Amino acid sequence: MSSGRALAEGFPDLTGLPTARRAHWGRWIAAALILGVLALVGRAFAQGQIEWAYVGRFLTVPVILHGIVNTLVMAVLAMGLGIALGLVVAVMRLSPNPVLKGVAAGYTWLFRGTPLILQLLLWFNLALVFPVIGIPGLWSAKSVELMTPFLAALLGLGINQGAYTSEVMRAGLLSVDAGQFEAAQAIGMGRLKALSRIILPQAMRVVLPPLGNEFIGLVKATSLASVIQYPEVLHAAENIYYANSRVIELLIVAGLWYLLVVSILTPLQMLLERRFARGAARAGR
Amino acid sequence: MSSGRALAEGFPDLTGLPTARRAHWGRWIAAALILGVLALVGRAFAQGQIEWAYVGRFLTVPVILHGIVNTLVMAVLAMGLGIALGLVVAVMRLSPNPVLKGVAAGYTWLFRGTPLILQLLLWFNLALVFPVIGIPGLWSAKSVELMTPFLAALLGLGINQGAYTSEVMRAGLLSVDAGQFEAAQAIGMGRLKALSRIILPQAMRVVLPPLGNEFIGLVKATSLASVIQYPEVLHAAENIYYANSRVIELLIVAGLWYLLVVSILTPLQMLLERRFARGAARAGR
Amino acid sequence: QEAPKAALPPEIARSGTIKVAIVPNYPPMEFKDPATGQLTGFDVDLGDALGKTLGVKLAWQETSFDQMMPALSTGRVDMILSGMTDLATRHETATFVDYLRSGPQFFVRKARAGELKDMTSLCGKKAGASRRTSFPREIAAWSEQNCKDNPVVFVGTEGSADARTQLKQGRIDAAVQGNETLPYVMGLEPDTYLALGTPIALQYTGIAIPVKETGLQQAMAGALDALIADGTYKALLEKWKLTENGVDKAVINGGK
Amino acid sequence: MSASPLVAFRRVSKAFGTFKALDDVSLDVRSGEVMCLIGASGSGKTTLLRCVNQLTRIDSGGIWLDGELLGVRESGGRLHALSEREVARQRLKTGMVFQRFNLFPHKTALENVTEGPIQVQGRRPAEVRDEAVALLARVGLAAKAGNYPSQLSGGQQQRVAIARALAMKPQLMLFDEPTSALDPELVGEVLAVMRELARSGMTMMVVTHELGFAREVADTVVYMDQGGIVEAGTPAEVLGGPREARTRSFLSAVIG
Amino acid sequence: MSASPLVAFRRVSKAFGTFKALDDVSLDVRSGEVMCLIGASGSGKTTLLRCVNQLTRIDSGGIWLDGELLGVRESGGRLHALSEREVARQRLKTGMVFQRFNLFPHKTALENVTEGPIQVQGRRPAEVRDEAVALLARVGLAAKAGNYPSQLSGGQQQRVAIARALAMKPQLMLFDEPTSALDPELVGEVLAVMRELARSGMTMMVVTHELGFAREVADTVVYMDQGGIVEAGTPAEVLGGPREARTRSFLSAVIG
Ligand SMILES: Nc1ncnc2c1ncn2[C@@H]1O[C@H](COP(=O)(O)OP(=O)(O)OP(=O)(O)O)[C@@H](O)[C@H]1O
Ligand SMILES: Nc1ncnc2c1ncn2[C@@H]1O[C@H](COP(=O)(O)OP(=O)(O)OP(=O)(O)O)[C@@H](O)[C@H]1O
Ligand SMILES: [Mg+2]
Ligand SMILES: [Mg+2]
Repeated sequence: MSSGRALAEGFPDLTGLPTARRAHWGRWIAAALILGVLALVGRAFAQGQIEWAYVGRFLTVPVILHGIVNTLVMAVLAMGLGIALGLVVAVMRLSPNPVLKGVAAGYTWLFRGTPLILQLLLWFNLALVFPVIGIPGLWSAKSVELMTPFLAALLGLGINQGAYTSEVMRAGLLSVDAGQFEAAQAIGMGRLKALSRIILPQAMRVVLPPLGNEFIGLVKATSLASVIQYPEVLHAAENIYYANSRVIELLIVAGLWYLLVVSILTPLQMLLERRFARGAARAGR
Repeated sequence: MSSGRALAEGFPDLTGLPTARRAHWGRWIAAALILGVLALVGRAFAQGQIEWAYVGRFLTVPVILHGIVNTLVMAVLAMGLGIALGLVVAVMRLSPNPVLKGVAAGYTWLFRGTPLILQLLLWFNLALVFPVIGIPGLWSAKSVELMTPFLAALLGLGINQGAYTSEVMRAGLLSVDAGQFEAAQAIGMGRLKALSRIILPQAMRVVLPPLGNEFIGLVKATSLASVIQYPEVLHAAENIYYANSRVIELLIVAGLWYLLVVSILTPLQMLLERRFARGAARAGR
Repeated sequence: QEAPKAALPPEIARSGTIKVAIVPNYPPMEFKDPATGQLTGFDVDLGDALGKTLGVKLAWQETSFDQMMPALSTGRVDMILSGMTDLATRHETATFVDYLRSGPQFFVRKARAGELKDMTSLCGKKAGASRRTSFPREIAAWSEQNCKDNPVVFVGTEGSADARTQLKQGRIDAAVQGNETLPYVMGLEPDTYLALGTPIALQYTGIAIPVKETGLQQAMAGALDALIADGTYKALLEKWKLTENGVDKAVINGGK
Repeated sequence: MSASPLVAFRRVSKAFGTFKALDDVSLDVRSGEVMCLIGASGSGKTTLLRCVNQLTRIDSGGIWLDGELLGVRESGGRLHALSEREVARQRLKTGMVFQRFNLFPHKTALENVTEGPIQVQGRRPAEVRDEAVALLARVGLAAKAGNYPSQLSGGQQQRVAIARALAMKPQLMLFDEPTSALDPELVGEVLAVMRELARSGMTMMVVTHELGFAREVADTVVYMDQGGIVEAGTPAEVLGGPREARTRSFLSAVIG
Repeated sequence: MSASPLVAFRRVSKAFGTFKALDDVSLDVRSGEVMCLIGASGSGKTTLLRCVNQLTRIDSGGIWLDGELLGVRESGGRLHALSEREVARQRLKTGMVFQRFNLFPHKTALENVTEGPIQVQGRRPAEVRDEAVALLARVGLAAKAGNYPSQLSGGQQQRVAIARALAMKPQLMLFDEPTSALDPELVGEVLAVMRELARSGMTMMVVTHELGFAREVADTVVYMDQGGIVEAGTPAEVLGGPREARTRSFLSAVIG
């Protein structure tokens, strides 16, 4: 290329020289160290006082399999309840009515502020407060009969989850452009229809990633329901180790199952996210 | 105002008429119903088989106070460890080295995927795997002596927290404009200095709100450390109800303390957030 | 008098302390005084007496039930003295020096005394007990023998306090606890509960010591025999209302 | 002006806080009339349109559409606000086109058009679909029915928005600066659709800065300033020879 | 051209994927020279600057700054990349001003300027502060030292950015379209500072579309196209009577 100016001498042409790639010694040493430590830890685990035979034997016994099914059933149902509640509460918080707003804020505060285990125990032991539940004159039932471990776990986990989900939902609703609500109103939609058909599907994009995290958290939180005799996988593992004293081995069995479930959920979440990104591909806001 | 055109007749002047405010019956009825139900629940709790005298008596006994202090100490220390780890892991995940990247991703996957209680028990029972810990020839100690409930709880909670925090940190680092890193390089800063002085302080704005949530979660998760005898507040409450059978009452005591802590943390978080919003007040991106 | 002390493993003899796991959730065997937070109970008194006999101090290590056996395996503690039932399934990890006889016993709410008069009236009813114990199996065995095709429905609870909470709500009809704990529990909430019939099985409660620590086992057995001989043991039984449950002599691995 | 107007504003005022966005406005829009509203930013043009569509509620005065008082009912010398359902019904008489399009991003062009008739008017999907396809063809987008808004240019999006509003068969179309968010080369295609719509006899209120369009298509041009109507008349009167000094200075600035 | 140039590019190439952003560029910048780079978008101007500052690493050829080869060391017939630390040291010889300012938003104007000298050069804070205040005064912002970037206009921010670069006492200042992110009324104040800087004898490479500035201040104007240098010479030569057709068509398009 002609630059129209004479160039100074004394600067050699380097184009022919090969460039030696700089070895990132530091990085590779760090990586090697980490791998080494991992290998050591692995070896120690294999050789330690943990009897892997027990882990293998109990990994697929019926009680454990039944437990993991129960865990999943509970997590799915509680998440459903949590999403429904979270949605209602999020809408309440955004409503102009101060009472609804206050109740919604109070709900979030109370249930996020107290340990889940306490909530589970309170639901399970509701009969201490309400021996009988019902609509006076119409229908009533003894609370202990109504409040099975299943129902208590569902209420405890679901209502607690609702408090967290309401915050996620609120952020999601706020993320949708206000113009969308006006456009829905302009074609004659009421509040509810606009919410369900226009606002929510768009909010899902923002809501799904944190909701995925919440669901993974909930799968693990289900283990707390073992204190109220809900037969989830940790409960099953405990029952086995109370009998045979193989505490760590059985906990590893439960841990492996949780790990499997979480590993399956992550790609599922991706799929759902792609589904709700419909039309947003190149929105380029 | 003159419009320059004659106006059609037959449309009365309404400006004099007062407008009756539309009563939002639906909303107010909903609110009244909710308040009514709350009142009923409150009354039932007051009259139920819960002995509030016990709640009052045990709310401030030394063991419980000691427990809540331990809870807070552990939560703060574990959060510190979690933040340090989370930061390192987040930086590793963003590094170009595939081994570091893989190790970081594996860490997040493993510790987010397994129940915390399993992690706590494994740390506490590390002696099953490593009876003796040390640097060969230099120093060694029996694991059981080293791994006190305090240390096991700290490692278990902190390392688990690190897995969650790393994701938060990663999002925070990514949120800072790439131009900031270039500007730091342009004035001669190395990677580390740019990270600590330029990138991190800006990432804090994005990182703090989720970190606040994580910390509240951690305060409550500390209760799991009671299985390895860390004397936090739930453990203290349990010890009391084992002796006097006042299960629900003592759980309510613990719940009230948690609620108090969480209620104090929220405004603290606001304060910190304001501190790190320095200079961002009217950035108006 | 010198014999049991001589059997102590050298390491313990040197340090002068024995580390003992204890789960203070089983009054009157062991619990924390709600007023003071102090560890107390029969096991605590017995342990201290044993220690005195052996000339060592007992270092009590509070732990959780799930954590007791691992603590023994990892050497975190030297032995467990925490109202632990001597079961054959546990002999793989521990050898038991038995110091009490006890038995799981049904109890019900006094309010339902008219309806639940004797043990067989529990057939077809719900009975709860801590799932951490051997009681589930014993209830099943008893039901098998006495109820035939109308068996007792077992409900596993998180512990005996939880079982009582459920009994109070009427979630279960009867609860089962070791009979050594019943007098204390009934004293806590007078006029609430009623024991039903006799214990449904006989078990030993023992000090769990790692299988290979034979020296410690001998020392403990010897010390216990000494306490039985000099009357200290009897006094402790009386103090904690456990006279029904005493043994005549230390038993090794008496459990089935 | 013998026939009753389609829209009648009488002494309409609206304040945001202390700021008067509309100040005692009275105005008639005849059936079939195309009215262009011009004026500086903040003069109240958007607010006027939004009041017809009840996205904004007026403070005092009255707006009649097709003989019906909007948003309130008079009874006993007081005005009573209508329910949300009644307001939604009244909205169906107007179609609104927004400056920023506001298409539903998660629905295709066709779904955007069919959403209202199917979901709000409850009409048969098959029938609505056919009409929607015809409408999209009318705005020149027959080939884009399956595209999502993000796959359309700004001009195409705005034309879909017009089709969406027309699908509800409104008596009055409201346009709020329909071209001002568009790149210059896309303005023409939207104005062409609006021109065709005006020719078909639709009553239209159009807020616009496109004076050429106003001159060519409008029956009436209304100049607003500070929440009031300063001048209204034929394009020739208002744009050609404005009587008011404020109008003149505005026009010279815009054309300037 | 007897004195050795401050910057020398020799056969520099850089590709992003298959796209050649710089294609065999050779160029000298003398000490004290003000060089303006012009050219269409994508012609490689930014890339050229970034290679001098080593924010972008070149593929082949060499760049010498103050006699030192940048980024690599030659030994044994091969080139060896320098360590991060050495690169950071070489960067200190240049100061960079970005199009989008890139001020540190969490630091005040003064802190932005002192950050480098204190943190990187490790100089005494008190001394650095005094210099920084003087620098801010030089760019006309003495009164704004305590303001955060968000409290400054774009033009003020860019002047702080210039002060920040000058604080490191560089031998060469690089400007990448320093005024093109500014509102027209703010461009002048930044150009004034640059003009003053040029007059003070600073060597400068300036990518700009401000042909007026180039004509007035530049010693050399370089026109780039498709990653190569098409024409270089005095402003009169390149802007007044370009030899190349490409340059002519570019200039006529820019001047419009
Ligand atoms: N929801 C609101 N809250 C407060 N003020 C408002 C609101 N909507 C409009 N305003 C104010 O009312 C005034 C009139 O607004 P309007 O949008 O009607 O003006 P416009 O003539 O459409 O102007 P433009 O050409 O900028 O769209 C403006 O000053 C605006 O700031
Ligand atoms: N990091 C990168 N990765 C890929 N392509 C790049 C990168 N940086 C620059 N390019 C490409 O290299 C070409 C030259 O870019 P450069 O920024 O140097 O142009 P420029 O002359 O500064 O243009 P402008 O006036 O738009 O700033 C462009 O086509 C650009 O897309
Ligand atoms: Mg407007
Ligand atoms: Mg550029």
